Amino acid sequence: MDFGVIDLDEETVAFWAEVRAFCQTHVTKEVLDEEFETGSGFNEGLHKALGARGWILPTWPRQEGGAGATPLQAAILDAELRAAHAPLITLGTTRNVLPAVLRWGTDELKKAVVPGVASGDVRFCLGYTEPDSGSDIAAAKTRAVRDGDEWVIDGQKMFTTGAQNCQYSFLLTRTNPEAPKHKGLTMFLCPLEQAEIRPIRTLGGERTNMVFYDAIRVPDRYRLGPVDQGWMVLLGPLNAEHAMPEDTDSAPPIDQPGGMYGYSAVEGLEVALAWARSADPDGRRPIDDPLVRERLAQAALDIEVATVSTGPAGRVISSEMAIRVAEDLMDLVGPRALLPRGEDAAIGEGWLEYLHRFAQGTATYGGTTDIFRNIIAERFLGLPRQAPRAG
Amino acid sequence: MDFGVIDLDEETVAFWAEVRAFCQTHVTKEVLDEEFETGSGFNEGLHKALGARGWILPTWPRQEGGAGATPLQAAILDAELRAAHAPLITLGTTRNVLPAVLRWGTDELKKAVVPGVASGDVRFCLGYTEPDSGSDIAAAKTRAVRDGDEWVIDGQKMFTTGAQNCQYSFLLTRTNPEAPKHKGLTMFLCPLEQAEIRPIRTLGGERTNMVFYDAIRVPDRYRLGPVDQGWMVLLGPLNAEHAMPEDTDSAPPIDQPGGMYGYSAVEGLEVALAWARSADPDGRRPIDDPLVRERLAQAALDIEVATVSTGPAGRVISSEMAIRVAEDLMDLVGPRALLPRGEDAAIGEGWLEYLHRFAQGTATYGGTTDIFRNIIAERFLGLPRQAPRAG
Amino acid sequence: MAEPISAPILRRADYRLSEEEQALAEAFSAFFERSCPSERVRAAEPWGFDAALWAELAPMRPVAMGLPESLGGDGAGLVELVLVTEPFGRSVAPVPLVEAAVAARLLAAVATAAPGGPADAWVNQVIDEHKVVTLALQPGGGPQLVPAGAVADAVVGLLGDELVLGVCPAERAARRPRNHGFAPIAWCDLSDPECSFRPLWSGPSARAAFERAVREWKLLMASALIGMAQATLDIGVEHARSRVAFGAPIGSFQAVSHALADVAMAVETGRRLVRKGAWYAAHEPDEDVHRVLMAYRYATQTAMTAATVGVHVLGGVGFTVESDPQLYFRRVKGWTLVAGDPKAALSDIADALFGPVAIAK
Amino acid sequence: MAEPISAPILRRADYRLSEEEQALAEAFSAFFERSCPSERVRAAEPWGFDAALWAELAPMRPVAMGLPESLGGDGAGLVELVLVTEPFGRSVAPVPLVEAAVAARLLAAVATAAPGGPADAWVNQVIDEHKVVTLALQPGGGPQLVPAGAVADAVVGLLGDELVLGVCPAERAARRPRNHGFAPIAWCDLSDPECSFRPLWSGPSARAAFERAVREWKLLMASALIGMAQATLDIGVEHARSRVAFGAPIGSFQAVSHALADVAMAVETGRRLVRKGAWYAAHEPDEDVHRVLMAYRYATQTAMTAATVGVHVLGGVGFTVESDPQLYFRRVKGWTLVAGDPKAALSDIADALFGPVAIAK
Repeated sequence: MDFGVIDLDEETVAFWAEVRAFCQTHVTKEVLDEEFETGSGFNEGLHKALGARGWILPTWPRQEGGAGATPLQAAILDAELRAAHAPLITLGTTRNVLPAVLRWGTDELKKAVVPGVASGDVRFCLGYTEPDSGSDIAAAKTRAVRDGDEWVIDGQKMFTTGAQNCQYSFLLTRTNPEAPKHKGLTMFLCPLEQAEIRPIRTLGGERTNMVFYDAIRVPDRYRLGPVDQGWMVLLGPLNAEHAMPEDTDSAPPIDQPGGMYGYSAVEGLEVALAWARSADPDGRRPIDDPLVRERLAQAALDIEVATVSTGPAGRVISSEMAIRVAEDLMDLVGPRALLPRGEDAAIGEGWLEYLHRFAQGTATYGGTTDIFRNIIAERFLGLPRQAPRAG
Repeated sequence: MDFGVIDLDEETVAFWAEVRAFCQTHVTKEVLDEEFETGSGFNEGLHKALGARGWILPTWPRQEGGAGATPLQAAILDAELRAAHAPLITLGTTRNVLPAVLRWGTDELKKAVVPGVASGDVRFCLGYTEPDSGSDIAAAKTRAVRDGDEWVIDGQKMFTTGAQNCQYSFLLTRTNPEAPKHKGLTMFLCPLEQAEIRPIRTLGGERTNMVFYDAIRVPDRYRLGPVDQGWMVLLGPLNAEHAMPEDTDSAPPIDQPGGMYGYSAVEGLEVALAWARSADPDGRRPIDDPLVRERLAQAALDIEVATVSTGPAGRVISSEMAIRVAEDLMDLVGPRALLPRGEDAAIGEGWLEYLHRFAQGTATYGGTTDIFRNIIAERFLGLPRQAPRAG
Repeated sequence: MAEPISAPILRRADYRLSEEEQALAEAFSAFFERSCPSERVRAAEPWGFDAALWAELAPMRPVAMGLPESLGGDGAGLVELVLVTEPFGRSVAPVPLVEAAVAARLLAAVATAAPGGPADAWVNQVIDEHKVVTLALQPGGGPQLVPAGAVADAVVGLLGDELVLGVCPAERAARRPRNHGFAPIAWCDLSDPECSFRPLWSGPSARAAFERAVREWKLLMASALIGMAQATLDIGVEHARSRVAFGAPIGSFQAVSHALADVAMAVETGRRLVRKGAWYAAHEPDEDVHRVLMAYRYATQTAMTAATVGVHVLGGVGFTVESDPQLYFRRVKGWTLVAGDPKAALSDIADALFGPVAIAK
Repeated sequence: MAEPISAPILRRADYRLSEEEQALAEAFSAFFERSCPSERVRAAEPWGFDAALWAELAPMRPVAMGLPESLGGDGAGLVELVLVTEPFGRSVAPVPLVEAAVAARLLAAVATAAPGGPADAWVNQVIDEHKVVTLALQPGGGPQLVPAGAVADAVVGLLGDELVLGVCPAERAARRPRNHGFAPIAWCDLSDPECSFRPLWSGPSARAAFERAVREWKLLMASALIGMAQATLDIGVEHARSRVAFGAPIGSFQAVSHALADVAMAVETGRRLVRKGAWYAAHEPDEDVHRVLMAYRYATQTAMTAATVGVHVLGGVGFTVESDPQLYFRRVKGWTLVAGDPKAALSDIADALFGPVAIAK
């Protein structure tokens, strides 16, 4: 056990200062305003500025496009960018897919895309979900049919967040419809030029996409891993997204407030605390009311619980915490909490109003909380698999 | 809609007074002490005193052993007995089974048992659950095999509450092990003389029983309904126990505080309120503390929610309400709430301590709350039946 | 002040609707279902008002019905009004029905108790011209967000012990903030000279009438919330029946079916609380006021849970703006928080049930 | 006073046990598993004490280990003690381990800061003779229920600003009430002349030491509660794997499996809260005291939920006295409520995080 303050060497202190300066320069109010407007989770200038410093893959050696950063420095970078609300959804999906490209891609493919990933010119999005398959990822129906040295891909994907800003989709296709559902899948790093991208907007304000693959032709070199063994290829990125233990254990052991999805609730509590500490014209402060104190303390406890949680449990706990905290703090703060960013009288620049909407989505990202409970019941508790028969 | 005060005619007012006097005479401290000690849900003196007045079946005509009471009077009787905490579990199971006896029993059988039911000499208990089948009632394995004009019954039942005070068990047996599980069952009004009864004690302090039927022989006249069609015979009492709508709609429309299982929480709130209104040596009353007020108000709201709830939902809501209210009021009242009935310093004669234990069982009686949620999902919402495949 | 419970209470507990009540509920259900599909709700975003819909609704006299016959109303009351606001909530119609109905009843109370003032004319305008008067829910001066304030022809509120009515000037847009629930709320200050608030009635009766009006708002909103919860439940059930995952309709998974069952239980129970609250408020007003507060508190929780479950059951689709559950999700919070923290109802319930807090010795 | 959160906090978050810590946890797990099956817990009902078990445990020095080496202890601290009280809780062993460990540490603090008083001898008796000293959790005079009071050789408490120690007379049985948790609680009054309370230490440091001791009790109890929750989870999982209903193991129904998954999540997370709280309390005592309170509050809820789920998953059997979940159900509430309303921890957390309430102007 160790929760001590980490001694920072000079280099790391300097790195930290550099990161803060970077955020001030590149994560400007304009960038944030644009992000609140577009919800795209991406800003090209910011992304390329990260690439220019080697911060897209910070722990990689400089000669490979990284910054030679220590894991601790990389964690500082991520925490600062997150605290600054930098729009980095596409950075996340790109990083998530990269190990699969490195593991399964041909040398030719890697040579073609990896330097661009590091520089920021090449980005990846996730092409799993379809209109008829969400949490049940392996039920994908998008077809890939071999035609000589090419594949013909036909199908439709939902929720391909960032597709409009990416060059490739990490695409799940069905190559053998006769095989059991996990045995007939093949993965591609599918170029997006030929695909048709249609925007979808969310309650949380994010932009995501439907992507139509209408008989597009993809050379075989974009295939990742063996034909019909796509599930194996997919598992790495999927487990990372599902926060399975092997991944979290390798992360730098830094106390991250709020856990996986709860960092936005941390800011919600700060907003509510600032409100509670403000005196009304009669000099009364909400924070002196026992009922208010108890609810703020409960929110702080909820956030701390999410902070210490980990793995799939952390996914569920931090998501449901954010939903609960958003709802209760909004109630506590009252009518002005209804006003969104941009309204003069909004509390905390409308953060609670945003959080209340945004938090809902976290219960679905990368599989619903129900799926994560299944994972915990089956893989951690050894309970029998649930699989209902239709009525 | 009508929630008005019911105008009582003179006869009903007199009846009410009679009931109150009866409770004072027959539901004495000794009776209650004995019930807390034994947990048997039955007191022979009380039960026979009820029978003597025709109050076991109060709405039946006097000449058939009833009291010719109106449904309103019967409801008053039940409410007063309940408020007095009269131990009436066995009265409840007897009444629950009687309609099935009347519907399916031969004239000979009815003649033999019904007058005794009315007088209090004959009581029925429920013989459904087995060691390997609880909520899945139809999985019962207790065998009944025909042998001439008799049946040989072999098996074991769990949770036959009141068996030690009953003459008959409303017994679910399997007569055709080859048929689908709902199609090979037969019901008996099985005399208990030959059965071996072993007590089981519960967390709530109740006594229930295991009942062993070891090749006992039962004449065919004790069979209820057709062979192999026991499920149909069972459904009436089962639906009544499951509070399916047809039953509650026929009950007198009287506002019953706390709903199906919540009446004990009503008393819990009264105990907590009395505590909260008592001043400490410095003159401070808990009820003047905003945090205490909020929790008491929440308990009152929870109880009112259970009061208005109905049907299978009422089962779930009132049970889970009682569990929640017991837990929170116990916390609120503090250490002295730990002391049981009989300890001098106990709060409210240990009612919260008892309620906290007792309430747990209500989530299982007559099928778990999970089963009731299934019923709501399937029968009321029309969702497909859940039926998992083993992993 | 009543103890919450003592046994046995000899009151009826009959939640069934009479034939007339049933007909009324069905008529308004049919209207909102026919006239206000979700496309129309979307079309009224972000400002939350559809003047044409209000005009279509007017001939059914949903506001006039709640006023006394002596003033030209139809003499119905709260029991009938909750039957109207439930289908209204079910469709989240972009019309200020709850505010208009409640404020009109308050004006009618003034016109009855203190005739000869401006309330008389406003009652007529409400009935004949379908003008919208709304209610400022917070007593006293200072800026507050008033529900339907952005579309109301007048605002009634309580300033000190005085009921006042004002007409805000034309540059209303500046006062109309964008908001979570896409509701036509507006900033209003009862002491703002620009809005020319005029006294209607003063004294303890005026204050009591105002407080009753706020409770009536909560009651009618509670019924609307139950309607909103029913709607999201229906959407979720429909989806759970048809959507297949892992080889089965998702409604066969208890994670889905039990969540929906919990909502169904709460909706049905909440509806009964509302009806009971309405009956008491109509027949025994100013007594047992905790019933309305209980119905309101439970309805806010039920509707919020229902909306959250609705969004969740629909999965990723539920989180898109094209889905209907999110319409409800926004409005459950957006329509109610304007009345302040819904949990504060518990303290109000405590006051009603347990009496006031003793002064510290 | 610290803000709850600000980003990024550069602290390690390493919950892993060192090899020594792992060995310690395993040794005590093995002891309790071997020496205290549930039959032994039942055999100690209703008075909740097994003197033979206490004697068997003594050679492992679970109390002495938490005392400084300078006083004859083993120089371990809270981090190690929570590793001991978790398996203790898992077996709900009928021994006063939490109280004895905490009170001994308080006595050691007195013996260190103010040597020469009776605390010195008591520390020796605790170490050498395995005497049980317990802690009266409520400061001040008047009757209170003291955990382990019925089996303790002495009681330490705070009277005014003075730490006092008393030995109650022999007719202890009269003071020992039956109770929900079958715990050896006893009535005790620090101002009762019969118990001959004598001063140990006084002044602000004495008060601070007392308050620290109460927090330590909550910390060690939090760990015990996590052990109790783990035990009921394990029982529930085992049952859900084997019990068949409707043709399948009940653990394949999400109503069961998700309830157990929720408990599993809370147990693991609660364990991490406890360890983090213990680390802070050991390394940065008197700062961040909210962490211990958070661990305690979360552990009380987790253990109560786990026990309720455990009883429920076992169905009718879970409700019988022959089942093990009910052992935990009784003790979760019975062992903790003696410290007062667990929800009050939220107000304490608020005081720690947000500072004191301002005096009304």
